[in-house]
Amino acid sequence: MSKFSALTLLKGALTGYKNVEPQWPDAELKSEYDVIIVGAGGHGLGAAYYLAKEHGITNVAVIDKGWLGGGNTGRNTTIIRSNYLYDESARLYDHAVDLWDGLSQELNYNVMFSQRGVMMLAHNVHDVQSFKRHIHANRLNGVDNVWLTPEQAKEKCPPLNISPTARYPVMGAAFQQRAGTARHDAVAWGYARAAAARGVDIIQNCPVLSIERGPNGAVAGLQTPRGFVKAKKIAVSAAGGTSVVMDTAGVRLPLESYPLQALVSEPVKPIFPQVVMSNTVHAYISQSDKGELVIGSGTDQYVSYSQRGGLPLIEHTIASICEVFPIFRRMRMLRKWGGVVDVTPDRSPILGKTPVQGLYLNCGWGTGGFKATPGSAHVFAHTIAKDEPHPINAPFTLSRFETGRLIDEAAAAAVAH
Amino acid sequence: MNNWRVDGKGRINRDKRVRFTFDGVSFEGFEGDTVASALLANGVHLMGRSFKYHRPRGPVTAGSEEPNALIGTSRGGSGRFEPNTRATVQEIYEGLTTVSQNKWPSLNFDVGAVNDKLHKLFAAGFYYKTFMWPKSFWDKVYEPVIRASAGLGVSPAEPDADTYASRYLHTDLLIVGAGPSGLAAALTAARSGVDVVLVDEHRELGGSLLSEAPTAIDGKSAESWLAETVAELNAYPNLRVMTRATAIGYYHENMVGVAEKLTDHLAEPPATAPRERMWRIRAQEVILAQGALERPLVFDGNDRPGVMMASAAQTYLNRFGVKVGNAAVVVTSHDSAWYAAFDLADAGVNIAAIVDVRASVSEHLQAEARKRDISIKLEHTVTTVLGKKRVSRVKLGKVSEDGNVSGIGTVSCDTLLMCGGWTPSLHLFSHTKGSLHWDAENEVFLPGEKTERCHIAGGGRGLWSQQAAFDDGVHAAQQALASRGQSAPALSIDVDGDRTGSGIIMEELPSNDDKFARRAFVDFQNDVTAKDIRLAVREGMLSIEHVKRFTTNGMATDQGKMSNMNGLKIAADELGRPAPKVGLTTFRPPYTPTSFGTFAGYHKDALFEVTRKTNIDSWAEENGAVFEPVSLWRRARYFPKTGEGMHGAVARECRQTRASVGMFDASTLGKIEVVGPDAAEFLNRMYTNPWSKLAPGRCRYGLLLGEDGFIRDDGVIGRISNDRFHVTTTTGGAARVLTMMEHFLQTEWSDLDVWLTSTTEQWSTIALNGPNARKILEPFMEGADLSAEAFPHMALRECTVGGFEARLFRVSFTGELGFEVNVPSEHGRALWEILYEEGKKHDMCVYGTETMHVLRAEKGYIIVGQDTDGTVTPVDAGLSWAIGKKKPDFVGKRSLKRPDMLLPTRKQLVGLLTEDPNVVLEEGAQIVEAGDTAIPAKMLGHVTSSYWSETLGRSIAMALLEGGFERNGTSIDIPMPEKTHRATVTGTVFYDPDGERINM
Amino acid sequence: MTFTTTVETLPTMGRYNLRCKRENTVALSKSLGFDLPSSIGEAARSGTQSALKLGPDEWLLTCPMEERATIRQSLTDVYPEAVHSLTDISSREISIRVSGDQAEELLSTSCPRNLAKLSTGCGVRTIFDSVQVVLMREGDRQFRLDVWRSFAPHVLGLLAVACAEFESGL
Amino acid sequence: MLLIDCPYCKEKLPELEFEYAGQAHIARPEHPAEQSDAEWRDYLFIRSNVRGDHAEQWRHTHGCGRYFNAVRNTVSDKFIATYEIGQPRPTVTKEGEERDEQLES
Repeated sequence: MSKFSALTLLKGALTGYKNVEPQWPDAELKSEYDVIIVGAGGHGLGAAYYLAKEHGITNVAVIDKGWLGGGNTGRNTTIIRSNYLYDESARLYDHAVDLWDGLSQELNYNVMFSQRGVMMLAHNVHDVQSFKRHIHANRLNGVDNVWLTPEQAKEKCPPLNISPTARYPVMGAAFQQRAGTARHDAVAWGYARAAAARGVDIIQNCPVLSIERGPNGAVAGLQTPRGFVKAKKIAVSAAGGTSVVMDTAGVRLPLESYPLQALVSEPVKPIFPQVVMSNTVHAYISQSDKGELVIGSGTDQYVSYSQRGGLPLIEHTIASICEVFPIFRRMRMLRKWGGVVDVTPDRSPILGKTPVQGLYLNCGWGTGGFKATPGSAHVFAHTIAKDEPHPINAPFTLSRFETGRLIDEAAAAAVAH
Repeated sequence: MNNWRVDGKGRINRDKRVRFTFDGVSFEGFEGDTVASALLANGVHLMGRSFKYHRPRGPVTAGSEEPNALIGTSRGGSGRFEPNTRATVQEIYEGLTTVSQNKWPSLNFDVGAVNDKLHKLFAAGFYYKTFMWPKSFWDKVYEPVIRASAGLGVSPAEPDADTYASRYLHTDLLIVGAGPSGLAAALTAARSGVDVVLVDEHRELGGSLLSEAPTAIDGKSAESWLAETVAELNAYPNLRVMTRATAIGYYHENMVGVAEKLTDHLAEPPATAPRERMWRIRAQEVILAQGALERPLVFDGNDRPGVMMASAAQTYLNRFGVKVGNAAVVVTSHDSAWYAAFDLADAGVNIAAIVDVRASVSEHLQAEARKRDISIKLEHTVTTVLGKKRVSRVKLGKVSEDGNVSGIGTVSCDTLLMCGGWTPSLHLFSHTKGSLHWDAENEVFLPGEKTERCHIAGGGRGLWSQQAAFDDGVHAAQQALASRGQSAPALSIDVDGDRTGSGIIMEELPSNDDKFARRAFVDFQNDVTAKDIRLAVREGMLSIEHVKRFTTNGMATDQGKMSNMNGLKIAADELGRPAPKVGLTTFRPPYTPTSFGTFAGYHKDALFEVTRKTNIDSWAEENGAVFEPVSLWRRARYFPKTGEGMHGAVARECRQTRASVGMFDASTLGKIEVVGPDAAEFLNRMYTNPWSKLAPGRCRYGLLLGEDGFIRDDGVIGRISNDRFHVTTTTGGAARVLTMMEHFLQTEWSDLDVWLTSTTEQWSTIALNGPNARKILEPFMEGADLSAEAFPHMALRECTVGGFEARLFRVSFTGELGFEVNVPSEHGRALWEILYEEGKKHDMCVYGTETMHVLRAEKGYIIVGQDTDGTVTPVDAGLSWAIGKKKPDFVGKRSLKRPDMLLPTRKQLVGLLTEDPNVVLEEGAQIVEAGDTAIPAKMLGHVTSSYWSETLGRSIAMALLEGGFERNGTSIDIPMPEKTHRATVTGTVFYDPDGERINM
Repeated sequence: MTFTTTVETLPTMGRYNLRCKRENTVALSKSLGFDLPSSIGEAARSGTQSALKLGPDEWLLTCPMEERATIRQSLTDVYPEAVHSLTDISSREISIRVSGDQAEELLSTSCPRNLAKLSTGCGVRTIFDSVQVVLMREGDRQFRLDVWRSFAPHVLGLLAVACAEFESGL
Repeated sequence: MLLIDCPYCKEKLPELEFEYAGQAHIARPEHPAEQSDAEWRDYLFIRSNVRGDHAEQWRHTHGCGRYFNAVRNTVSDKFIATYEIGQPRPTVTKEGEERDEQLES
């Protein structure tokens, strides 16, 4: 596979791009693999890439019921940050940020990781206490995150409304400079291309009918419409579809799948550089390299795989954005879409081994999966290759729901009293 | 006013001239014009620049699907500018100012157009392959440059000066689109008496009837038929017509969002009129009569100003009385463009040629063309367009059977009209997740299985002619009524001189030029060419979804209305697969871009979200309180006297309360009345504490866990009588606690005879704390002896205070002698003022939440949500005493036995005293072992509460600390950026450890 | 059309939340002196007192403030044989009356229910914007909203903005 | 916005009056103290999360105030039945309306 560079681009331009080659082949399904990864999103493709690159395991298939990158990888609002409170979470997400930085060069694919900074707004005394708790924990964990006064926040982000008479006044903000955004599709494509180059088969439009187990209870392979495929190890990384797939292996999970909606505005010239989040009013916003305002909201209230989502939530999200940014009220919504996010009871992922020998699980990222992509994929590959978790994902077990050792970031944020 | 108006044509009001500006130049149009039609009437085609290559562009359509003619608009004044408005939709009004976008320094001379010269470098997805070296250049050089070129228009810079509205509407039948099929459906349904709502995005009803040359309908001219029909419809009381109202989204259970524009066409809108209104229309049945959109043809130079959809030219002529050029070439693969050519020819436009790629076209059309002396070029194609800011000539070629094209020279023209067939408008249907099926013969997607009660009529079903549309509209209305069990008589609308037709679909017009050298645009706004799509396919983008994301085809502000089908056809061609195997990207709401304000509706400023205020809040405001938001409530935080800051005010409030008495508005505390024979048993099951033996007239602290064993809420619970409890909750927890109780009661314990009623707002609650608290109350008591003997700590009475019926609790959240008086809410302020007057005799202060926090912290009383988060058990919080040891079960009990809950290393609530008594720790600060300076640090916990204690003359703090109980008396460090503070771990009670003051 | 619909806040009235099991409704009705309605949304009246059925085991009793004690006493008397919950919520809520030709449409600015289906004399608990209300149709063109006290300014604020909008004629 | 048929009010009413309350028919164990950690985990956390017909609880919060059960298809979001708490899940269910989805943006 040829290397992308300005030179090859120029060559292509001069020759009318006559010699372009597919970025990844649409592979045929073989009858047997060392590892099959279910779900060709960023996490699954990334794990395949690291299996090949760091563990020398290349007889790998990544299998997806649709097109690669067609799930949450391509449906999120592309926010990347690691300013999590707990040591476990901070390490996991910060590992990802470390890998994001340099991922374009590593993959020879520009994923446009943009460290424009993430600003999280505090709107009441409780928010201030909670964010400061995060900031101090982050600092002692070596994760950058600083407190901004309302005026400092406004200086960084001029369209912000910091009027003290606002319904939810800005009382300050936590700001992580290393955080930012990346081009979501490019992450899937870059990993796919790099994994395929190392021999990984990418199998699209092939749903998994069931995970089959052998007489000893360990995984035996997958049943698909294209036939049975033997596998020594199976790793499920299927986001909203995880429960359904795992159920076929007899593993029931503490997961629920909710619709999550996001939207973009018509594109405008750059107006603010950061990602701005407000948990209190349930909205977050950034401006894409194309100029669109990218806006996310909370999940709808009921479980669903319909990807439709309701109007009231969108109305509330937009009203919230317009409170924080009153100048955007005359902007227009261009397109709204929905994803399906799988949520655990403590809203932290499950990333590791399962009770079934040879079956590995990466799920439960809720609304936060994209930011973790390289870090999650990296330690997941380690877990699959070594049959034991990497120290970073060791706490994110399935068994924590039995022992009570939850990693509950949301609960730590508690509630206003 | 100019040469481009055609006498006798158009539905504009020629009696009313309207002036507006475009890029600072003043233009004149007529009432009823859009910006585009008025500019075209003034001979202006160049209205914008494209996104990537900054190519000059003019309007290619006359409708809301316009990708090119996007402008900034304003009615002047602050907060009324908006970018990216489609000039083809915006009506002109006196005083409208408009500007072109994405150009510098001017629309005519745009430096950014240099990109067009480099277009070979900027192939699809080029940015994924470069800008990576050297790494440090990305954030410093590449990305800033990429970002600087982003966007089309500029963002508004001031807060919006307008308001927005919303409304719910329920109807039997909603009809979207008032073209022939929508009108026929509306007539049929309205005559049958059902409730009908008819919405259309244009300023008047009629749809394509407004754009086409007159046919005869029911023996009348189309114009008079339409006028009569509109009059008839408007007369039905059971029919509601909305114009300038775009159905933007089709949601669950037949709810359609309709964005209605109310003032953007008015020179002087009424002062209190909203700018736009969001209708949420819930219809029993929906008829989608949105027609079809004409497809552009894909060929070199198809984006030049002057190249336009044939139907758009027809619209400009027949609706606006504007001819879009003097000499036009028509290139088409469908009969419909022939009719456009005839209309323009009849209006005096010189049609230089009709170029049709098909070998055979109906004799009738050819005869009509010959009648008008139009040159007919069958099996011909346009290979390229010459002219930069306006078409000047087109190159024609003859297409042989094998697809080879031989040039036959050029034709001069100022306009090139194109038509590549018609695409049914199924956007709203697609929102419902209705399936689409591929009609291979006509190469269109048609509606398949439905998920909602909707009916598609006319163009949306691929029907193409007025008669077919009318008939289908009638049919759809009959079907809609039938599914409601009603019937409607068939209505027959007869069209004379109907224009029927057919055509074929091309991926690109035939050409011998290199496919990878042509500038044949598919997505005009995003500058996606056919070459880009072919290149994407060759790079392995095998699905249309990948192609779309890789090339950005279909992601412009027209959301693929102009580009999706052509993109699909080209990708399918490159792949050698049929189009449906390549997929179709799903259409997403909104149908057309819709103002944020319209979605937000009334939710703005004070009405953004409820602000709850107590009955006493107004007194606090009048007396200079500083407020803080606490959940939905606003609460008085402190009451500064002149010159006092928060620190001074709080110190004084604390001093006065401890020394004499302080008064506090505790009305926001949640209250739940729990009534019934099983009330005590219910509370036994919900709360950790035992309730059976609590005597009437007494109260007790209650602790509520979630089923996961973590603390959810707390509060004092009083037993009013055997079967009646007065439960209090935290301010923020009130609704959650009641919900949780109802959930258990209704779904698990429906055997219990007990009922719950929220009484939070029934009562105003005034807390009096301090050694003189009794003195304040006593003068106003009727029916209760307040002495320590008769009314001890944790007693309650129903009595009368100050003449108001009251529930009086002797409780304390400060460690001082304390009372909480509950009186019916509307009397809260009156009693407050009575007590305030009395307090003047005793140096009483009023205090707010901040002082409340300090006073309770001095006593080690926790605040759920501050000293606990969702990970703290009763044991962790030092509240083991609140667990009824003999109770077999309560919510959360089992979870407390899980292995992780029993670890001695859990974080436990302790007190902290800093070595330097003047250091007030920051709440949220993290704790490490004394002397530990490593990063990453091993963090042991965090400071939950921290205050200056005026009473103790030093700082105090509480913290959740790993193995905290065992660490009592040891030192820990709190590393802050500027300095590390050392503190000693203590118990949490800093003041009056023996609790004597509470029993005074 | 001239806009004449009005919004007014009513004086405090006596209000009880009454809860009981189905088998006890007969005894309670007897004590009250009129039959508690049996379908959700229906109201029954006797003189100045009324009962609106809000849920399967829930009624809103209303009366003049001064008659509250009468109701309380009669129901307390019957408690031993017909257990129930009677809770005074007179002060919890504020009543708002909307009357005039466009009353129904005015309410439809923030109420998602199909108000045409609410018959005169009937009432339901529902939602107005984000606020829970009890909405009664007092007449063809007259409604009453009972709103928790602290939410009333929000409801009144929305109605005021809506009135201005209707007055603009657009 | 969904329309939900409240089994108590016997009327189809807008979703805004209702609150979702999680999977239905997960009874609280009668004797929690006797539950193993794994059994207690199942009660607390394990959910079917089906793609298809899902039995779930809703509350008509801003209406009659009652909790009730519903069977709803999680692919189409269509309600198949609503019924009172305590009643068994009805056996009459429509065929799952699952079908291949197109990729979306």
